[in-house]
Amino acid sequence: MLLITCPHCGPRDEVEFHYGGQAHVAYPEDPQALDDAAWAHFLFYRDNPAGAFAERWQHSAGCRKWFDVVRDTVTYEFLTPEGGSR
Amino acid sequence: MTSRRLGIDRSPGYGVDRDAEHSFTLDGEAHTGLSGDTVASAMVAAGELPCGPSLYLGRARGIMGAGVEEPNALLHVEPRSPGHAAESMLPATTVELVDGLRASWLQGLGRLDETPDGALYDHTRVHTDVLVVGAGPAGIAAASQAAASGARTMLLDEQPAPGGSLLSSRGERIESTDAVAWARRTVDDARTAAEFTYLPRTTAVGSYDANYVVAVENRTDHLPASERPGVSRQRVWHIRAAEVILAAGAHERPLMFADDDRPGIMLAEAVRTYLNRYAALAGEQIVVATTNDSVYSLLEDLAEAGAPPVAVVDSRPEATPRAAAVLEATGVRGIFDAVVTGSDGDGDAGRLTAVTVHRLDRDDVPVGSVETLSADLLAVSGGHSPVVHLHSQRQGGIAWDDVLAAFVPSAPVARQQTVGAMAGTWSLSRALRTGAEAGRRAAEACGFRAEGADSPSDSPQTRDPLADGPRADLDYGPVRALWLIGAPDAQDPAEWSTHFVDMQRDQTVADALRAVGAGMRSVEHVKRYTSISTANDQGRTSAVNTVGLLATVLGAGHPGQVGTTTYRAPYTPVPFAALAGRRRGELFEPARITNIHSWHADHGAVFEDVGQWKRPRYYPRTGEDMETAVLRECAAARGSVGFQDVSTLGKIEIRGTDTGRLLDRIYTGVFSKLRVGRGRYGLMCTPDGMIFDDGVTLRIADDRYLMTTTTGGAATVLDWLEEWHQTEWPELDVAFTSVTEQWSTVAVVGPKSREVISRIAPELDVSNEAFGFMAFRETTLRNGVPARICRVSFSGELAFEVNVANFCGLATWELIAEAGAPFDITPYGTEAMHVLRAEKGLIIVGQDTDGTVTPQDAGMGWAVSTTEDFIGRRSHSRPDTARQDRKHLVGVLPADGRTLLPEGAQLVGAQTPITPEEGPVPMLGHVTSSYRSAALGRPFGLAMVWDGRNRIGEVVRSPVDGRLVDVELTSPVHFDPEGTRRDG
Amino acid sequence: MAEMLPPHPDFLWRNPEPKSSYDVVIVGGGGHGLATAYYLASRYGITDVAVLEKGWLAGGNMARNTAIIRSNYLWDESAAIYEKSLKLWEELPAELDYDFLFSQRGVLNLAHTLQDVRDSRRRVGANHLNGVDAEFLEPLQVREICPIISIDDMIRYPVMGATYQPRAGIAKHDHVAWALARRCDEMGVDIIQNCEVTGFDKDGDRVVGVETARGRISTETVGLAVAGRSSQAAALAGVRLPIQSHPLQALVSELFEPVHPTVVMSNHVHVYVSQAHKGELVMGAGVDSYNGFGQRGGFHVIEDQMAAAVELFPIFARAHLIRTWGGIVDTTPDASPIISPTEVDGLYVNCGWGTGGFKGTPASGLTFAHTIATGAPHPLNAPFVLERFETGHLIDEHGAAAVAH
Amino acid sequence: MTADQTTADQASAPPADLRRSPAAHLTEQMRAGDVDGPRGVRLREIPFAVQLGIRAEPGAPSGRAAAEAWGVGLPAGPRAGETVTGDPEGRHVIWISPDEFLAVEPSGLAGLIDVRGIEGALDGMPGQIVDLSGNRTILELTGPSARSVLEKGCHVDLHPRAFPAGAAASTLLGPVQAIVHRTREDVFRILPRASFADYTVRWLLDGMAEFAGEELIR
Repeated sequence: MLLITCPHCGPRDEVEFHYGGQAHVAYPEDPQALDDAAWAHFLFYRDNPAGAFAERWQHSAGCRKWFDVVRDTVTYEFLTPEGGSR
Repeated sequence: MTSRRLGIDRSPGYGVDRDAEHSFTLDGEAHTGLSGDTVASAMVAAGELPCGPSLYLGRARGIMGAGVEEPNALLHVEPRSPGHAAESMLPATTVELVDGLRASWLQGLGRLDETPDGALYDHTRVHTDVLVVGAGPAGIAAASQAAASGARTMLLDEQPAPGGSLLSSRGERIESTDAVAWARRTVDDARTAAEFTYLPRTTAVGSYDANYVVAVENRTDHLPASERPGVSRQRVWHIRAAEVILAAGAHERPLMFADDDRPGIMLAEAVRTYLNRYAALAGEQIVVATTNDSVYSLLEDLAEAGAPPVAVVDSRPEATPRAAAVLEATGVRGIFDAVVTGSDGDGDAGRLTAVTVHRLDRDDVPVGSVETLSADLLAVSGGHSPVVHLHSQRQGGIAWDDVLAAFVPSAPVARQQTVGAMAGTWSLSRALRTGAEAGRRAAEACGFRAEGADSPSDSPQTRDPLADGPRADLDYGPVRALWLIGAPDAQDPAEWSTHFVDMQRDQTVADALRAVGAGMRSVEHVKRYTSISTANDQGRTSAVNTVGLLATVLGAGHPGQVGTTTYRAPYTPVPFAALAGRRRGELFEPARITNIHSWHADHGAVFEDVGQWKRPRYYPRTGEDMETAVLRECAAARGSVGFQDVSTLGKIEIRGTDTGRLLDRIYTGVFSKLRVGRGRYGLMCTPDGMIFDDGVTLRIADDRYLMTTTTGGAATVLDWLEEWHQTEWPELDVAFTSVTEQWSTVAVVGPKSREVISRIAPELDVSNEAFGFMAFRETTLRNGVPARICRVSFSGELAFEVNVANFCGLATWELIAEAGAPFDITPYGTEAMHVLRAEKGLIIVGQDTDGTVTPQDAGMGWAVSTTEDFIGRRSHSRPDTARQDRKHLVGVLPADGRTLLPEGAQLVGAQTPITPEEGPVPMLGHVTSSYRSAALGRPFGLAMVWDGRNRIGEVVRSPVDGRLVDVELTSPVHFDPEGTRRDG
Repeated sequence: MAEMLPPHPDFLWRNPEPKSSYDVVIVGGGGHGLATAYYLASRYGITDVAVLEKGWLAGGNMARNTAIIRSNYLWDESAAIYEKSLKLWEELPAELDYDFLFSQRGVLNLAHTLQDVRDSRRRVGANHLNGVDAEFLEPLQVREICPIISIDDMIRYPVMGATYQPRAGIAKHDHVAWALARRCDEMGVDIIQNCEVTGFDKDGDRVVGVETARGRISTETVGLAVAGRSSQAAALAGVRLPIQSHPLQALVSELFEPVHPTVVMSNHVHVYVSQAHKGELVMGAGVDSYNGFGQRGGFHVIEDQMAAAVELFPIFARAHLIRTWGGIVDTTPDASPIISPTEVDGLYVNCGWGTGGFKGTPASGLTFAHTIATGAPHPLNAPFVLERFETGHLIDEHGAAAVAH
Repeated sequence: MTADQTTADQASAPPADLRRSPAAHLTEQMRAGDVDGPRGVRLREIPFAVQLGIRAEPGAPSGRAAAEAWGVGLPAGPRAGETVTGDPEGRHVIWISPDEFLAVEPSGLAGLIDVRGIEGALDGMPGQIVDLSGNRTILELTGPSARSVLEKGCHVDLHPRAFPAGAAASTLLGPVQAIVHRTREDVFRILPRASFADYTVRWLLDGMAEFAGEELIR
């Protein structure tokens, strides 16, 4: 049960959150302009580091806000515990 | 057998009440014990050490430990209270005696009770500043300091009383008083602090990220059987602690020698525990075998109890000062540079009768002539292993300390400290000092200052044992660890097949060596090859011994170079039922109900689980089966009027000047151009282009929409909207609020629905001209309830949806029932709803679609914008997605007009031979929905079929119950394709 | 007295020093890597093979899974490869001359909702036509197969039926790995433990060697089979994979007299359970939500499955959890594996088996060996190449509501 | 007449005897579950409270307009140590997120509150005010053991230092999402959504049962 610091509500148990995978993956400005390979990379390819990972969480049982954090995927330690609100 | 229970003159008996006797039966035989006894201590006091035989080899075994380390003595325990289930398998050393207890020995295999377990279990979630695990001297000292500071402090301990190792001691004094009394008093004093919680009989079993510790409390098993309504038998504590102090103690290791498993061979610390805590003398002719000084306290205690050992066999070359002093004081014979190499026993129970002793040469090899000592008890100490489990579970480092001959914590865990024997501190005074310091430090870290602590404590965390200077304070003296003790009659360790390493798994040195011989070098491999350390004692007596013998065999410098296997939660076994807690029966998971639920139940509805919701599936009348009831309900809706509780549909209010723009991206269709006062059906796709939800959205005002979603999709869609808005398009002026439960909604469906609506909403002009399809109106119902009425239809019939404030749902339902009575208005459930919509070829997301279906596949290209760049659009032009011969939604009609195709039935070509034994049979698709139809007078269905739209008219086949049924592919719209009924 | 498991062979494998070059290097000494080496040697005659393992052999997911074997998958492509796998399982004990306790005790996949029932019937129908043994059972039939399961109507999610695959079952996972390793070793394959691959040498777009903790090894053909490290290992060669790694936990109880004769899986309430040969209950559930390489997950996931287990199997109330652990599963967007060439010549990847890799071990090894030996996919893994993510021709096993694991 | 103009009276009070609150069917069980004394705990439903969902930022004009219309300022949030404003027995506002609030009037004076007028307060501004009076119900758990009952499944720290009277949080209670509002030291209001009220009451009653008996001595 991770302890995740919601930037708005403070530290809460993991079960209150919904995981959102890699952060900072923007929806393409003009999807129609992408070729199939580029679109496939947007749809399906995400970073998967063993170590520091910028990722998204939503405080789904609380304020329902999405936020980004950097977490170590090996130690599970939050490296930016305060989170950055989006 | 004579009683081995000692009087107060011979033993303090800290843990038992000599005046309170309990009767119990073991394997059907009557026994007595004292209040405070475990089953094991009662049997030791009765002079009966043997327990059940060993798992595979059937060797006689006896009680070997006094706590959770016990590998041999396993019990099946009959229910202790009415309605409880029997205990499958528990160490006898952990079962507290209660009057009337009935138990039997097990042979390594547990037995599950088929009786439903009526006992209660619960969970609690608490937060604390400081959590101390273990109420031994170090833990008590820590907790007492933390509590005195005002910090919220919790102290957990597996035993019924505080004291830890002190409960096994005798004559120990702390602060000029008896140590056990000190422990009790200190904990009692701390309990006067408002923020202190002491939990006895509570074992911390798991330690997780961010100081989340899971502990299990035994609450009632030690109490007389009684009805205790609402009181849980066991409670699982979920503790989030700012600071954790682990003071979990250490376990003694046995020695591995030939026939080291006889009843009568017992850990020295266990012998001492039985003696001092339970006033039970485990033997009369006692030999002690050791590699360290810890046993000399036992020697003193035995002497004081009037039962001095015959001899102590000590591996070390000469007596340490401590050993020498004790031997002199007690007159016990010390045999140094020596080792017990074997044992003898007799009788069926194989109780120990003698041990053989050899001298050791410099390479730990037994040499010289054998000496045989008669003995009925051999107390062994092969060293001590700190209970590093909870530390290690948090990835805290451990390292081999060659001086202590133990794996000890070497690298700290953030916001955790380890103290006492667990940190390799055998010395009482040092444990007390470091414990108190740890308690102060933890409190300070939480912003609390202990009284009398004049300066902030320094902050050494876990020390590096290898760098820790002179070790003058080591109470256990130097250790001469012995991992391979030669057998008198076999030189090759590979033949040592009675040197038991893991008693519970019946695994020996020979077994471990066999693994090495097979090519295995990793302790993980040896563990798996042999199963050593995998039993429910979690290898407490075997794991480090295995590492030690591997290190010796492999020529590793010391056990640290072999390393341990990973320590895994739980520390001690936890009943499944305790972990389930209250999540059983009606509390297993919420059943969501609508405001109208009671009416449905009262009218005999059969319910269907849709997500967490309970929805009426159909309402059988007396004598009706589902088929009859559903045909009747459908006929009513098509012939006159029916009504359905559709309150479960998701509803989301959306407001903002950019709402239309947002919806154009979220839905495949265009919503920005929807007129105020009207609704429109929409489909949502994932970025991958697949349908994931649908529903009708109303435009209430220029900047205000009300979206409806599927029942199961409500939460997902709201999250979806928030996610896109918050993370991709925060610039859009939109806001969302779930109003699913703000509204109760009743669908009124059928040719007579307009008349029903006109009766309940007299102020409303319900004519088709004034109130067209997909329009909605606000009005006040005849009974004064405000309502929003929409003309939407999921059946092809003239239909209305009446929305009222949630808490008016039942009254409104009843109003509709009354107004519809002249038309024989009929309540219908999800099954009839499914039939009615399928007759019209309308999909149910999640039934007719499965996450691989695009709008085009579903024949809903009409709902897809060709101009707006909605989510998923780009995916529709990928090579595979753009194919024209993908699976399409079609209708299916069994050619015989009678057969009801099972939903899920596969379809194959008419000419395709059905010979799966010769290889896969090509399939055309499958039936997604299938029903009997009152309107069509025949069964029908929907299907997803490869290139289906271009096969309409084709007859294919479906295997049904072992035969092949001809099935005609048709348009998905089976009923009223012209849509003549929609407007009544 | 309980019966001991059959003894292991006296000798399993050598512990050789790595040579300076091999025809083929398999990275990853887990089940899939060993099976690949085994089939390369036994079916394709390629024996100059090194299997490089960074830790101890079969110490990753092979040591951590719940050992369920079945082939009752929905989609044709999945059914084909998993059914091939099951047929190989049926041959392997004799072929490897090692009793790894493959027990075809059947697997029940429970249905708890009407949609579960539809999906189950659909899958059974497809299985029949694909030559996979399967049947749909009504609740009473479920109880005949597994008498301890509760089919009480009053529980929150009553059992509404199940699919049953009689040929499915379990095996002893460690033993499978050792059986493969022993044969590989006998055929001359070098199994090299404690040999982490730290980089790839490339000549243009071709792989020409691997850098390891024990020195450089020349090779022009490399197969990656490193579940739990797939993204990292591929990245060393500059290859990006559509993989996300998650913790997956499992657990066991103490040993019991036999009570549970089959394997039961319930996706709806998230639990699956069998009773292994020694007598312990072996259980698992779903993955933890977040990316993680820590080989551990959240305790709430364990508690959830305990609640489900006690609800479904009231007799388990007083069974005890004695050990939990976690693996790292590499998940793909469509919950189907990737067995594929890559953009780097000579580099092949076998990954993304999610929670279901154990059962796929033999077919994974066979098709990967084929792909490596011939440079082109075997018909069975042709659908499972990386191109599918561009064309959109996914094999979407979660979309199909098929059962995980 | 456009739909815009007819935007309803739906929030004005319907006839009282036609309303049925989400936990009404459990009234008897709640009464029977009451425990008196030093370990006491009682559960009751506060039905038909007026509740408005507000989506607006406190500092923005829409936030000010919403606060003015309701008559109570919007709380600044947990970071500022303010999660509830106003009088818990009268009009108050519970913080949900930086731009989401729940305005509550527990006394059931629905007819006296101009919900429509308040909803209109944001005309011409972004944000949202929505009548949510039926969306959640209010369960009130009172007594010395109330905190212990909640701790059987509440994920937030309910210690008075962390969660004093006057605090509220959106969290999980067992498996149910709920707002927990501590109005006094031993009075907690739990606001589950209406469909979860039945389960939540049963869950609470089950958790209360042990307090009717004697305390187990540790």
